[in-house]
Amino acid sequence: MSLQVNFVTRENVLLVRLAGELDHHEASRLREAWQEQLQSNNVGHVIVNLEKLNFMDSSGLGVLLGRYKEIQTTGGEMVICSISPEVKRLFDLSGMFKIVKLVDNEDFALQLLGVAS
Amino acid sequence: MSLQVNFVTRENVLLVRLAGELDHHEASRLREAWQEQLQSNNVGHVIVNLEKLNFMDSSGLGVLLGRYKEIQTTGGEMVICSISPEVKRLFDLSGMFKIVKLVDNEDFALQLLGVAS
Amino acid sequence: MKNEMKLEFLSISENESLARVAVASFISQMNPTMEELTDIKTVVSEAVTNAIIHGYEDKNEEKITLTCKMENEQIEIIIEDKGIGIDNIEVAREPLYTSKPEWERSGMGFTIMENFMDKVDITSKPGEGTMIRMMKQLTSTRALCN
Amino acid sequence: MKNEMKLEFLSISENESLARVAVASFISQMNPTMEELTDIKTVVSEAVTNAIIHGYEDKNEEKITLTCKMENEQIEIIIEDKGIGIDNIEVAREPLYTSKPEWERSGMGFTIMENFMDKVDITSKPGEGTMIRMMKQLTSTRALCN
Ligand SMILES: Nc1ncnc2c1ncn2[C@@H]1O[C@H](COP(=O)(O)OP(=O)(O)O)[C@@H](O)[C@H]1O
Ligand SMILES: Nc1ncnc2c1ncn2[C@@H]1O[C@H](COP(=O)(O)OP(=O)(O)O)[C@@H](O)[C@H]1O
Repeated sequence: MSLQVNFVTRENVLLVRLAGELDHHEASRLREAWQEQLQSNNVGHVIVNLEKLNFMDSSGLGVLLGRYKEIQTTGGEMVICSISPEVKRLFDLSGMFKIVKLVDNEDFALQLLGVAS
Repeated sequence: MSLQVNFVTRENVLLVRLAGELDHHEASRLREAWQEQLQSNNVGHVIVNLEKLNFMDSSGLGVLLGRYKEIQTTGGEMVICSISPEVKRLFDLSGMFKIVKLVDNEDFALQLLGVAS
Repeated sequence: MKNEMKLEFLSISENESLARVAVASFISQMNPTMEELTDIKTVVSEAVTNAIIHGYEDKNEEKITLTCKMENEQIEIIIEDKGIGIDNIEVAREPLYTSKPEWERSGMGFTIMENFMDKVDITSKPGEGTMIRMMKQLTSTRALCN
Repeated sequence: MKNEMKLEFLSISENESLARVAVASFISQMNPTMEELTDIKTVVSEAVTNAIIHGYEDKNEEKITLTCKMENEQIEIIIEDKGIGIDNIEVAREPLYTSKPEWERSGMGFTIMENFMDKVDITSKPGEGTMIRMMKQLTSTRALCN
């Protein structure tokens, strides 16, 4: 069960949907694809939808933090949505929610970032 | 993923539905439950529905052959239905279809044994 | 891609599925077809079951070793026990032969291994144990599609 | 129920999921809760990843050993490498500490292991390798329900 990644752009927001398992093996592939999206699309903010992510470890946290730092330099925000209780425990432990926002679903996340749906 | 077993009696036919994985570990438990059903219900024939069986090895063949021999002594028949291509290869290899009948689904199996549906 | 694993576990029947799951996860790295994956899970199940019931005669605290190597699309699987061994390997290989008919064994284990794998070597010494070595070449076209 | 397994594999990142899958299959015999299963998969992933990237500094042909024992509802997991070892274990254990920030490591590995398991022992010698030993007691009530 590997990682499936889906990128969608909505106005100035990059939507990243992750499914499967995100570990160190998948992390570098994800980072590269994500960085390419950030460079080729003129987006300010990022929404990460974790609804279908069954597994994540601290390597996943590292990739998310890395992208957060990238968009933060230009004033962008990161919003996480549809997180499972298991993955949420990891985020809680690492204090991620001090820097990124958590909402229930993609619609809320888009609203929060001012994208009309 | 262990084995789930479901027994149903229809007139003089015992319907055995198997789901999950049937290996040597599960085989002895299956044999005991099956023998109990044959003893406590007055059935002549057996239908084995393998639709939801994902895995089977030669230990499974052993249990089926054992039950076939039991009912055969009183003139009973065994019909297999809804078999997957993977499990079918095992049956083909072992010549099982020389002694038990194979049909597409439970309805055909019941018809074959003269049970009104 | 080259990879190698070795799994050692106790001779209890609960570990039959552990052996299948570990090998399936390992082999999946090569992107096998569903049929290839099922074949390999089946032969691992056969050889591990044999080690438990024949090799160790159902004794619970003995050790079974499963080694799996892959290089290119070639898979090598070795299953070893230090159990009673096989007296007559030729007879053991015969379809429907079993030394334990009273346990409802079908005698099809070795036949299945030989049919599902490209090559099956049996090395055994009475009183010392048994080693089953199986080889299979995956259909390389699949690997190219990815 | 008592059981034991040992899995040895090469230090390549593909084997991180192999390690998780094998331990999950093994632990499942004890009927853990979903949360317990996820916790254990996560800590195995952390320790195996550390062995690959820190212990062996991404060298591909080295060996990692994963031992897993269970007795009653007590689980013991040991992950070992023969890599570079850890200079200062106390510093390494600190939340957010990482020696590889340039690789986007979060420095949360040990913190996660300590939070998800009952006990985490680190034994390490620079130049010789690292052994992580983790213990967890499963909620025994589940086992009684079955
Ligand atoms: N690991 C082993 N140790 C000792 N004897 C074995 C082993 N594997 C197979 N055998 C012998 O070979 C016979 C044939 O094996 P197999 O074809 O798998 O059929 P089955 O397991 O149904 O008996 C067994 O009945 C047993 O006598
Ligand atoms: N197996 C190991 N071999 C050598 N060093 C290790 C090992 N495991 C952990 N370390 C050291 O401990 C530090 C902290 O580890 P950890 O908390 O898992 O964070 P991270 O992996 O994100 O760096 C690592 O950065 C590394 O310096």
